[in-house]
Amino acid sequence: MNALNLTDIGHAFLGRTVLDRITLDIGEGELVALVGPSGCGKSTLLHIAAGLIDPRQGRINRSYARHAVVFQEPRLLPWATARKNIGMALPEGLSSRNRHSRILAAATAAALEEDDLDKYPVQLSGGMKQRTAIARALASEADFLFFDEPFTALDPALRRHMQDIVIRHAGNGKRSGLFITHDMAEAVRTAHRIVVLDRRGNGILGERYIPLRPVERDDRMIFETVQHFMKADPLFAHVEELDERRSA
Amino acid sequence: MNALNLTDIGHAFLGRTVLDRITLDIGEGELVALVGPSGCGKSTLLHIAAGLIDPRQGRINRSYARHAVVFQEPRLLPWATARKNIGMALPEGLSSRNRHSRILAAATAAALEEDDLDKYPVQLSGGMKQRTAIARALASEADFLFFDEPFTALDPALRRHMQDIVIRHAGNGKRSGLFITHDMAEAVRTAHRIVVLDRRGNGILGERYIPLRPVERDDRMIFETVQHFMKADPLFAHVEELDERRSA
Amino acid sequence: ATLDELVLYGPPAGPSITLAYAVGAGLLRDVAERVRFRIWRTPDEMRAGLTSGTMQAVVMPVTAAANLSTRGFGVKLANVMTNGLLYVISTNPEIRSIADLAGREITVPFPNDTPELIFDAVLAHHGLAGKMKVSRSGSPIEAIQLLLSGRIETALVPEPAATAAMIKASTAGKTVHRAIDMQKEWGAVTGLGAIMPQAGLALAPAFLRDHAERITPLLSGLEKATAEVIANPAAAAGHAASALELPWPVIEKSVPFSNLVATPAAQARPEIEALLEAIAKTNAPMIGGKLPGDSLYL
Amino acid sequence: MTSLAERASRTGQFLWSGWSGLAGLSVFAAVWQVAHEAYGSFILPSPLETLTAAQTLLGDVSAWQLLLTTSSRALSGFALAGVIGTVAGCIAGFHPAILRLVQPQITLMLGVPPIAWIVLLMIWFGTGSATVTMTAAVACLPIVFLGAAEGIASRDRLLDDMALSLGMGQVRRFVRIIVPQMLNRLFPILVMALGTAFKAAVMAELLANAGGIGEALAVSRSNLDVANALAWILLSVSALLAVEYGLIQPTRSELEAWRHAARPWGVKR
Amino acid sequence: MTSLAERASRTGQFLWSGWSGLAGLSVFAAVWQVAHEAYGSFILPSPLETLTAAQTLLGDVSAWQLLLTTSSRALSGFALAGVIGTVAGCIAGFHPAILRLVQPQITLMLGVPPIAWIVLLMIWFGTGSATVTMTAAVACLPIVFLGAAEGIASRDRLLDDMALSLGMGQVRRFVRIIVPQMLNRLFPILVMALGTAFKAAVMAELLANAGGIGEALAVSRSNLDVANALAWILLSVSALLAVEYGLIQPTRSELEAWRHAARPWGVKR
Ligand SMILES: Nc1ncnc2c1ncn2[C@@H]1O[C@H](COP(=O)(O)OP(=O)(O)OP(=O)(O)O)[C@@H](O)[C@H]1O
Ligand SMILES: Nc1ncnc2c1ncn2[C@@H]1O[C@H](COP(=O)(O)OP(=O)(O)OP(=O)(O)O)[C@@H](O)[C@H]1O
Ligand SMILES: [Mg+2]
Ligand SMILES: [Mg+2]
Repeated sequence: MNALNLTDIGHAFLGRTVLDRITLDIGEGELVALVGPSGCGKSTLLHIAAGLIDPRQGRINRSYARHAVVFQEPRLLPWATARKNIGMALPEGLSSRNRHSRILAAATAAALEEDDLDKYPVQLSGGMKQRTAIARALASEADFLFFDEPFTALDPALRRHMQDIVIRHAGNGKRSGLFITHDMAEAVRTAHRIVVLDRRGNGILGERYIPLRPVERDDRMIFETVQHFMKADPLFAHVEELDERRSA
Repeated sequence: MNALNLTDIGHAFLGRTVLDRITLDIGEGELVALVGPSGCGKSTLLHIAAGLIDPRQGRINRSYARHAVVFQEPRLLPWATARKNIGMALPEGLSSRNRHSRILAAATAAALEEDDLDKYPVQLSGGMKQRTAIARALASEADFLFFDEPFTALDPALRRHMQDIVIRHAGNGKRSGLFITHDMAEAVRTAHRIVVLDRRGNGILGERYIPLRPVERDDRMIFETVQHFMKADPLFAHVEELDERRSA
Repeated sequence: ATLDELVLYGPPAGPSITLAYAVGAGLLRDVAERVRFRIWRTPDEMRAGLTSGTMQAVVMPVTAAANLSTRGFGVKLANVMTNGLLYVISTNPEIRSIADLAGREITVPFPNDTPELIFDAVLAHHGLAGKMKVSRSGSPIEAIQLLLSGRIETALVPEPAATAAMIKASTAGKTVHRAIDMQKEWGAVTGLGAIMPQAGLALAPAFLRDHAERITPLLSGLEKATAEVIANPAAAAGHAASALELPWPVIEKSVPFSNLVATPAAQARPEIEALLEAIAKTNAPMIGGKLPGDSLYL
Repeated sequence: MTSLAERASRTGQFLWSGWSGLAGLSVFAAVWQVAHEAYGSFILPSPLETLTAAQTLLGDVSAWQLLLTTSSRALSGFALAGVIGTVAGCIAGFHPAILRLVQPQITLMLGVPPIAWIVLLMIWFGTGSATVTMTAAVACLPIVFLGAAEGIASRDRLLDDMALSLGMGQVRRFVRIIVPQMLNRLFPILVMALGTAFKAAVMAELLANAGGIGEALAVSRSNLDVANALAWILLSVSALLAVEYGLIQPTRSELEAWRHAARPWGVKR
Repeated sequence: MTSLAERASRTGQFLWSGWSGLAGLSVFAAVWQVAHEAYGSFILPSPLETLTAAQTLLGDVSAWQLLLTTSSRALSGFALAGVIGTVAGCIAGFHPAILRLVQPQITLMLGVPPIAWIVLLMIWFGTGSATVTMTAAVACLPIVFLGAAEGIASRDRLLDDMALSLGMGQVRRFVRIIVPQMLNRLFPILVMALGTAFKAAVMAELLANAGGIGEALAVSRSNLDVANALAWILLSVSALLAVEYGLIQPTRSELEAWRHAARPWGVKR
């Protein structure tokens, strides 16, 4: 059974069509990476899938219980400390001790230090804001995670660490996710399948399954797969080449 | 002569020391990449260098005429269209025709399409916002450019394209820049020199000159340099390894 | 019908001294079990009181009574309680008569209301219209403030404000003197004597209907009270000071100049009509557009 | 082209808002009618009576003059307070120390009824336009001041830095970056200030006998001519509504065009 | 711990703001003294005379009672308007159609002087506390309403989406995400509303002869006791200042603690 079915989705902003005839199924326990050039409608599709935008047409079918979203911007409450921002995701009725430990667990997973938790968003660095937003999504313990370019402000070490968390999230076969990224290596490292969106949102161009389970992939395999996709696979041509895109 | 001298810079926010004894010189025509783990104080240092924060101690010496900054967030005026946002950087007294053509040139350089220019920031995708901010900086035709993780929201093709623009900016030997990035390949591709900041902002850990002029580097050379830095150079250990960092 | 309680309403001015005294001295015991006196300050209060029925017997300007009557409100004027309390006061001792005002400035409160209209009529009578500067102030208070601070010289004010101004001035070491008695001037205009029936007791239709038998004791009580007040202003002031919320010396000293009377309305009809006609000439809406008929007079 | 179409759509939207405003007013008129029927003309004349009275008044040129007088006084007071309040508010917004210094005085201006100082105004300016204008200005000033100060103080400082980094001069930075943010806060408050200015002007005319609608109102009141009094108030409110919907709201919707862009159809709240 | 230290620093800051407020008031008193010397006691008693008169008044228990009466009327009016205005404003903020429908009525409430309808209140509620409270409430209501509506309408919708994506229920979303943003806009406006409530209460007492400071003021005026009249006004303003600095401002600075975090020393404006 699929965790999420998007059938024939179409959307337009103020008359300008952004998405057209998009059909995408995400299986249970599957992590799908969505790639496509900037401005092609990835975020819009994610918002539609997460129920934040009503699409102009098409059907959405969700069979998971709860989801959480890491948005492209951190979207933190400016008046609340990082701790409170993370706590937002927790259910109301939690005991304060339970609450504290879940916040701390999520923060640690996102490599936030204890004394950063008492800072307000304005006091956080760009990467810390992003990690707070990630921690908030992790704290919710949702079984479907939407990620919209979540690790762009992180250094390579943190990025790898966070990717591992995502891999583990989907690793037990129960939880799924949709992962938007521009970093092909990241997509190849974490996802079961890469889906490429048309540069005008005009349907899904195609998809590629990545061999092996994510935990089993090593750096060399990832590098070579990326090289192959970028250099040899026509599906990725317009992601990789600006000239290709212009002539299209 | 150096374009920018930072001597013995130190800064603290609300009593918490963020930067300490940072000395950094950037030569004329030089592009320096600044790397370091998230939250180590890179943005703060850039703000100090650009004169937006008064440091607690240290001296700053600038010998260039004008600078422009691409911030970590786009910082667009929400009430102005992309066109007007880019136009912000132009001097007041420009003829409207001149103005138009300079805006268009900057937008084209940043791969923005004509009809995106009439959108308000809320209507732009994450990558478009970032490109508008870049176009704004480019339009100012400043001779020193500060970049704070400028290409994080761009797809590989655009990213390469924008990197080429940066390389060309510093290519004629007159203009310089400071470039913060987490992407080692980006740093190796564009910069003359990579400077590594301590993970607690406690001085500059070290620096590495990259061989060849940026325009002369090819993908293989870049890949191998990055591999060497990451795997073999102890200077980058704490950027690359989370465990390394924790034990530090 | 028995009347458990009657509340008499009046403005904080001369005629209310009589009311307050009558209540305080127990002269109205025949009228109702309990009689109280309360002041009203704004036309809004009066409007609300009459409409909601809380006000049954109200001292009001004769013009207001006429207005209500011509509008078919059923209000009747029972008596006239003052024969006028308008005075010109001045810090300039040279001003003694209307003629002295020529070429000077005078401040008049309540534009388009009785004081200004009377004053205009008097000026016209003397042929002085347009030969002096008449400026206006909202209420007598502002006029007196300006007078005492030396900004203006002459003002037309009613009692007890005139007396209050004079007392206040003397404590500040200045002299304000009562320059012109407008009642006398008015008498010269009308030829009916120094009588300017400014205010009287008006009775609401409900009172007239339900308690007609109480009117006679009420009026005779007021007549008696008037005589006693005039005879002994100090005693009257003792009763009225707290009710009117005015200092008792002001009340005591203003009694002789307030021309307090208790003339039955029907008897004062010629003087009332002379006044109303003069007003109707320039501001007919003030009395409801036309002269009231018999129905105004009890 | 697009801008023309946009403007047309905005004008349409504006007319539509005027139309639904009228609908709202007729609900109000219905409530008024009910109250009239409960209490009679002496307390509250019916809307129709009032309209008729207003029409009769307007048949006379002098009524138009009074209306013009009061409106122009209220508007000059509003403009005066607008200018001074905005300037002072901007300064206070930039310097919290000044704001702290001035705040109690603002409270004072807000909380002290005009009768306390109208005599002073009458001395300084006589019983004429100037007194009324000043009273209206004093009534609006604290409102505008607080709005402007708040607008400046709550600005997005990141944008300031951005402008600074582009080497924009102080004046340009102020005009281009800060003023739009301030106006965004100030405009709803200007609506309040305008209403307050009209109210204060009418009350000042009433208190100081300074002509205009206020004095006409005072005369109608002392004549117990309630229909006329209400008609005068109706006229002053109509003038107020005309100014608000003819001036403030269009300017505002012009300035906030970008907000509409943020709310396309199909986006869930 | 940190929170304790922070609170202490905030209290310190608040006291400091009170202190500089006092400094501001003494500048005001100096101007007052100059005006007094120019026009004399009949127009404007000196600050000292007024203070003495106020002290004498306060020697009497009844003055405290009057002060209490008026303050409690003004505060209940304020509270009433605060509750109704905030609720109605929130609804209108969420539904622009309702805002359009109600906007002219708000203008009406703002622009119609109380003398137009105080008679109605006197008939409905008699000449007592209720009339005064209602007048104060009517005066504040449009201000609070516009503030709340603006606060809701200008909220950051991205945060709404964020909350929605976390599966927060409507109530929780409203309380946690929207209310803090609204309060940020509403608080400076509550300061205006509070001042307006006090002014309106005093004026209503004066108009309706309904006791309290307003009536005492009318009596002092008709007694030509200008110093006393001013003393009464001084007392009412003191009550207003006490409420503002004792209640509104502390609550506000509590809610806006995060703003201070954004402005550490050393950061250029
Ligand atoms: N306005 C501020 N007030 C208090 N602390 C701040 C403020 N700005 C930054 N900091 C702190 O300074 C430190 C460095 O922040 P900075 O933004 O310079 O990091 P960075 O190196 O740019 O990180 P990133 O790569 O995540 O953007 C962080 O610990 C941050 O919490
Ligand atoms: N609220 C909006 N109103 C109008 N147009 C919009 C709106 N949001 C997005 N768009 C348009 O929809 C298109 C797709 O935007 P979207 O944010 O989905 O792109 P994206 O694929 O996420 O790009 P990026 O990789 O740069 O984040 C863009 O052309 C954008 O201008
Ligand atoms: Mg996106
Ligand atoms: Mg940074």
